[in-house]
Amino acid sequence: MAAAEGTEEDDAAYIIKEGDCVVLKRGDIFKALKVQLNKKVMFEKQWLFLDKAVGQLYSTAFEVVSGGHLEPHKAKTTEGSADTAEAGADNRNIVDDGKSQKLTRDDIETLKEQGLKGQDIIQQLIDNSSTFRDKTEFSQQKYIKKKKKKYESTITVLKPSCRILAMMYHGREPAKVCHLRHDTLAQMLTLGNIHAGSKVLVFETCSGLVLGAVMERMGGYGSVVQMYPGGEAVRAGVESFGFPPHFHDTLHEFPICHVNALLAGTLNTAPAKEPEADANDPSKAGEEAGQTDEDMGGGGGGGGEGGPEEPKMETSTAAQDKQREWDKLKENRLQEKKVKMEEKRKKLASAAALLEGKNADGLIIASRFHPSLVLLGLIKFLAPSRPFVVYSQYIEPLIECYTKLKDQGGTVNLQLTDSWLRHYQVLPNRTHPVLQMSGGGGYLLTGTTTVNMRNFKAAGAQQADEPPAPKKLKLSGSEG
Amino acid sequence: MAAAEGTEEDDAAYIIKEGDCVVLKRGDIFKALKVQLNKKVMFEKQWLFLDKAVGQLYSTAFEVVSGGHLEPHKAKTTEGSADTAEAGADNRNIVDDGKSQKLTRDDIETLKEQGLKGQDIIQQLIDNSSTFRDKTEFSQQKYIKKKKKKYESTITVLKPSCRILAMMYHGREPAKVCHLRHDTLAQMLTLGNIHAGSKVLVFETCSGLVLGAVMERMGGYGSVVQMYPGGEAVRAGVESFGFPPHFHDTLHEFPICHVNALLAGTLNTAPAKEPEADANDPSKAGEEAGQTDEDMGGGGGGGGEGGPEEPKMETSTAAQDKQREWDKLKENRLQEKKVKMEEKRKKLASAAALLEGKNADGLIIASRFHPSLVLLGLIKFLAPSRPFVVYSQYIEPLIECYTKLKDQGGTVNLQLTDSWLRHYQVLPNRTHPVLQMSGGGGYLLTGTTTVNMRNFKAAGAQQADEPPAPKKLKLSGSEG
Amino acid sequence: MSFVEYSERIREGDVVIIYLGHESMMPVKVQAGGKTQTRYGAIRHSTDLIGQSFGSKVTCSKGGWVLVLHPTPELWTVSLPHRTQILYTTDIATITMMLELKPGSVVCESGTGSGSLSHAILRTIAPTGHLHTVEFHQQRAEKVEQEFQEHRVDHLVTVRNQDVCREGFGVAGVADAVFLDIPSPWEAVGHAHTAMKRHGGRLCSFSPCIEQVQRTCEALTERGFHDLSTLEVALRVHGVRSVGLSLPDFGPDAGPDAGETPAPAPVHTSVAIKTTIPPREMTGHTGYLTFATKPRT
Amino acid sequence: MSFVEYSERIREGDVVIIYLGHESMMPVKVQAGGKTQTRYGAIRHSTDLIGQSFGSKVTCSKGGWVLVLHPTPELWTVSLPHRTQILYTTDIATITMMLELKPGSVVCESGTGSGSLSHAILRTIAPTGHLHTVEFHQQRAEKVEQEFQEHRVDHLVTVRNQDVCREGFGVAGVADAVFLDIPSPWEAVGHAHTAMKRHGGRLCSFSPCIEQVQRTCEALTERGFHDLSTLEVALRVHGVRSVGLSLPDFGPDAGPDAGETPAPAPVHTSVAIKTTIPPREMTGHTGYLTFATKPRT
Repeated sequence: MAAAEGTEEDDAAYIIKEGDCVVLKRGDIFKALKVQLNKKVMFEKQWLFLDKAVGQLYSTAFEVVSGGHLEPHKAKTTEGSADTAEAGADNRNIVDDGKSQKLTRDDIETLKEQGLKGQDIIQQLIDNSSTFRDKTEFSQQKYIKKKKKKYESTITVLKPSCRILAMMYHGREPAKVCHLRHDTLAQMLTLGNIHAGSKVLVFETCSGLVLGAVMERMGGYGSVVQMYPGGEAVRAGVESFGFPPHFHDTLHEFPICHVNALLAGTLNTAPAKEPEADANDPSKAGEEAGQTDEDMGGGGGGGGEGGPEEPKMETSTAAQDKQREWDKLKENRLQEKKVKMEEKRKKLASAAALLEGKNADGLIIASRFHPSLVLLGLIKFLAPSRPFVVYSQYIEPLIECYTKLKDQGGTVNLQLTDSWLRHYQVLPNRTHPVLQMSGGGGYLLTGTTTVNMRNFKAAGAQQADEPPAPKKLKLSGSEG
Repeated sequence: MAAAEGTEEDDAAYIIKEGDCVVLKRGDIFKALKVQLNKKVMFEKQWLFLDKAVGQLYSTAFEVVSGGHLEPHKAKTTEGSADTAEAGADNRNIVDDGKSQKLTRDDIETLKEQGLKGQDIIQQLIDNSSTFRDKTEFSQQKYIKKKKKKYESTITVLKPSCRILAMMYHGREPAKVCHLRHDTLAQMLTLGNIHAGSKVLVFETCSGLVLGAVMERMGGYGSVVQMYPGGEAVRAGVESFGFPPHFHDTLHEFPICHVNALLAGTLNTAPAKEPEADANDPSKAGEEAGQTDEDMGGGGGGGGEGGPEEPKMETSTAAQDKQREWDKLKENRLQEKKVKMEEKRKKLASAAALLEGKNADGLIIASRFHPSLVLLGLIKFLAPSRPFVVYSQYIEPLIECYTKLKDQGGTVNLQLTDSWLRHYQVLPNRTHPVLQMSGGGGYLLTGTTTVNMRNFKAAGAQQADEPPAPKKLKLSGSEG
Repeated sequence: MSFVEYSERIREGDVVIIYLGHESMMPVKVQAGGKTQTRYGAIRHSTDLIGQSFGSKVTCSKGGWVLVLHPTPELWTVSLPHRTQILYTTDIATITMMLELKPGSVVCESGTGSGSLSHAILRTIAPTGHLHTVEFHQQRAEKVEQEFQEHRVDHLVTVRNQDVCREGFGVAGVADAVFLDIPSPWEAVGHAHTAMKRHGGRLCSFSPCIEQVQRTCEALTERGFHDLSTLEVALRVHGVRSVGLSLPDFGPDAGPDAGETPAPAPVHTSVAIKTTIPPREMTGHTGYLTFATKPRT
Repeated sequence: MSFVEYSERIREGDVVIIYLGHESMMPVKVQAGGKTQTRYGAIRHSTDLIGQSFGSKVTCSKGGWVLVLHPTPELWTVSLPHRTQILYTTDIATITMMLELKPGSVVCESGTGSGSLSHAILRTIAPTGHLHTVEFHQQRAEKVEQEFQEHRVDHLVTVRNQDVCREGFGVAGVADAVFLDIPSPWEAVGHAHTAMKRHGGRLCSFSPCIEQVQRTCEALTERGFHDLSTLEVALRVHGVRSVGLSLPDFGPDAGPDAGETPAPAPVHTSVAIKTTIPPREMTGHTGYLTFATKPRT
């Protein structure tokens, strides 16, 4: 037996630091935020300060004590601890007279003032309930759950991950992620064969969750191009992942309003000729765009009004000073604007360079846009024999998508799916599926491109990518 | 404790008789047929005779012995008996060399010739398998299932019921029942509040399964009107239920091509005036139609060519004989046709009488027709405050149906649902959901009529039947 | 009205279902001179209900209106006063079919609980069947008996206040079907067997936990029941919606100037589709339904 | 090609996936001079495959054609030679996310089985992670090791032929995640704990039967794991269809003669809709997935 001994790990990586992106957890509720000192944050209707979490290890459970401060919780996680109480076989002896609880509200307030923690208060409530033991397991659980929500305030500080953030979004703000359920996102990443070193296109309106999930799976290797609609790429959710800075070097963005131009070879990513100014360095565009054979358009503009380090010249009068200040302000603003535009241009150029080869390795779509049009537009950038995954909250648009892909050819392995997710309570003599379950996790259309995709024929090539089925071949019933 | 002693039951009701409608069961496979003596029937690729089942009790298990004859099977049902074998923890020691079975094919044939029954042969195979005990439970079950299918031939003869016939159709010929799954049919009967004494309209193209199910729940009390499309009412499946004759008196039929005429009050169910003959008795129509205020149209035709008992007159010549024979034949045919037409007319009249009051108690639709048009056409016959249930294999037509009902008003409690059905294997240490499950059971749209339905306004009365929601009222998220 | 027979018009003494809005209903016992408060105002029974047609609109005192519906076991299930966890229509429908209930069936049930299933059984076995229902909780047994009277189905049912595990159903050899919804159904399997007809019948046991199912299946097999089948049915209610899907703007197709100036933030148009959305949360589990056949004995 | 890196063109020694039709695929090792028979005729590796682009059409000797696809763990899962029950993509996807696998993760797995999950793990943890996989069946361990070489992922994986319940994973304090797919996972929980990093990690156990889950959960709780979560994911594949719905003919609207003569059997027209149909049978259960977190120790 060849036993490889583990190297001692550096705790530093596991210590909560100021400025870290973390996720607070209480029960099944999550909240992502940045650790800031002396900042009041609201979580589950409770104000608290994260200051005392700094320096502690990730996954530490804290109790919220007076003043909203956190105090490390030495005991084991409380979850399920009160569940082991003895359960009555049935509720036959329970009379609902509202007198079963011996503790009064005042008693409870006193316990709280004494600094009793949530878990202890619940235990007190159980001990002082004359009916708890006689309740059925179902009723006991309902009781504990209700009380927990009211009195317990154990909070765990977690390192963010795709798993946690996906559960957080789906649980708290499903509309922000187009109701994408975490297990559906899991399918997307796997069916999209997302992995380090590949070049993946992402079109999403899921607050950046899908983009972040793809980046996590790429681990900082390869390139991700966010194809975005509208004026600016939206991806607040990516921040919550707390990626190391070099991850962001792998992230590119391309506004879809330039897709047609790029495909037609008419997209000019060279420095723009502006009416007021054309301060651009044509060499930089090439530098960023790297080793591409891209048509850079009509060449860059000429030199400009000098760099930001322009030497200052002193003059004597106040008026001159004022005028100068004014001029400078104006110039700075202009300069800033130019820098921004230049950055934007460079970004566009670098993304265009990645796209132009039409050799992307993966395409992930999850948005409130009509998936059919988005997919047909963006699939052109994929290399042959590469997977694509389209998510939609609704099945109807994916039916259209499926039909159009079948008609135009150039794809195989088309599959339209949905999935259901079921959680279980596993406890001695009380094992059963969790009573509430998600009603749906959305729909996925997945497939693989073929060489035909490139020589895409508008019509007449129906299902040309399916080998002709010989008579002896029994095709499965699930394909049109 | 007031113990009511059971009355001794009459075995006669539980004995299989010639002419009975029965269901054969082997494993999960069912087949409905009529018991006929000396008739070879095919079941699960096996020819057999039911003769020896006659006189036995229902639910008896039979072994198919040589010549296809049945022999009552004294042992308990074999199902699951071989499953209790000891299972290996894993397959680690199994080498698939095809040599694990010590019995040869010839050995097995010999066993069969010796009259060994299926179950015994399987036990022999297990005993002579060097690897069976080492296989995991999953592999063992797969093995037993395979062998059972091959060697076992225990057949149970069951009394038909809605439960069994619904499982039979869905399992063997789902296309014949529009893929209606048995649990979905169960929902329909309950949500439709089908019960004795009511008047229920059924529109189905499910081979009569749905109609039969409704009749079973009515127990011979009340009326069922089959609203049928096309030339003739199709309901072969009703026969399989083996209802006592009086059940059929409660069954009426009405061709939907007369729906508009009936609603317009222009349907003439009086004896038709035919060009060649008008042998009709107008009094009969009224008799059948009962206490209705129906407009019987322009009155019946006059008397006819006499009844079938017309006395014969003898003549002498052969030619005359021939002519007479010919005439008689012709006349008989005409007569038969007239009788049939008269029957049809009476049927129509009696069904029309049931419909005219527009006071039916329930409406069940399950067909390959567009449910929206069918429902909007037939819902007019329902009394207010009555349930209706529409089944469709597809969700899209029911979305349309839902939308139209919402637009026109006159209904409440609209609900569009589907359900999933999961079976479990419950065995010591081997409990889990059955690995294969049905992919879908179809969709249901259900609702309740209101008084408004009668004074149906074509448009402009949008959602007029929903009380105006006051601001404090939180409406559930699942309604548009 | 009765829960097993439809009527056209409301009479005194009827129990009617007041429909206040989607999934908001309440049962009301109609009494001459009676008055019922709703959030839309008061309903005066004598003028607003008695003599009216079921399914009518009733204008309340505050000017709002409600609908008055004929009771059915299904409307009762969604509006009854809960004294226990109750069985809902999806399970009830499955139980009714799988127990092969029909007019004339004799059924034993325990526990009666809030009577949700009992009403559905009575509807199906009327007019010639009978329900023997056993409830150990005295208050509940009394309350449900009173409801059966008010619902005019008391001639079809016998309520017994006893412990089914110890004392059984109080009948022998009469039942076509037995239904168990008790914490330890395995303790009542023998009594179920006793209650059932000699020539056989069907049994159903409802249990939330798999361990209960396992013990019950063992007890059923020991007692000679066969065709054991454990299943679950879950219902999903689809919301019908009109939703808008944005249309992507991939920019002008070609032209030499394309891309020269930054395009203004494009205005996306959208298309509307009719679709359904699932509920965020649905009932994923109520309990396991275990069915079995009692053979001829 | 490699299972963790895409290539554009096929080279000798590559493993490619031959797509023969819907859900019909086979893996082929490309060898100069090699020949593979398909039902459409033979594929000659040197001329038909080597140097071709992945995703190309290949015309076979009988004139039929197939597609040659770049291998992925997902295509491998549907085309690999089964030596055991395998894990499928739906479970694999869930496991990968819930174990928080990513480039650099160190993972322990047992049993290796046919290597379906192993390939997916390797794809996700490359280029800097490592998989320690333990398989007690010697032939299988050898076979899968050979496949890892052919798939050019052997540098990322260590295969051990031993009994995980007795001998553990052969590593200590290194794993970010552990996956168990063995008949008695509770016996390996201690070894899993040993294999995991001091600061914690995630564990997943796959078991078909609930009793296995119950024992495993007990063992996990005893060993100090927390956040236990047992779940199932089932995938439903929808068939896209154009179906016709008949239109009912309710007959002529009015007219005094309506109904006078029996109407001829009406000719029903129909409308076509695009819809989906579910599969008649789907995989409703593969196994329960139990996840847990190992806390810092």
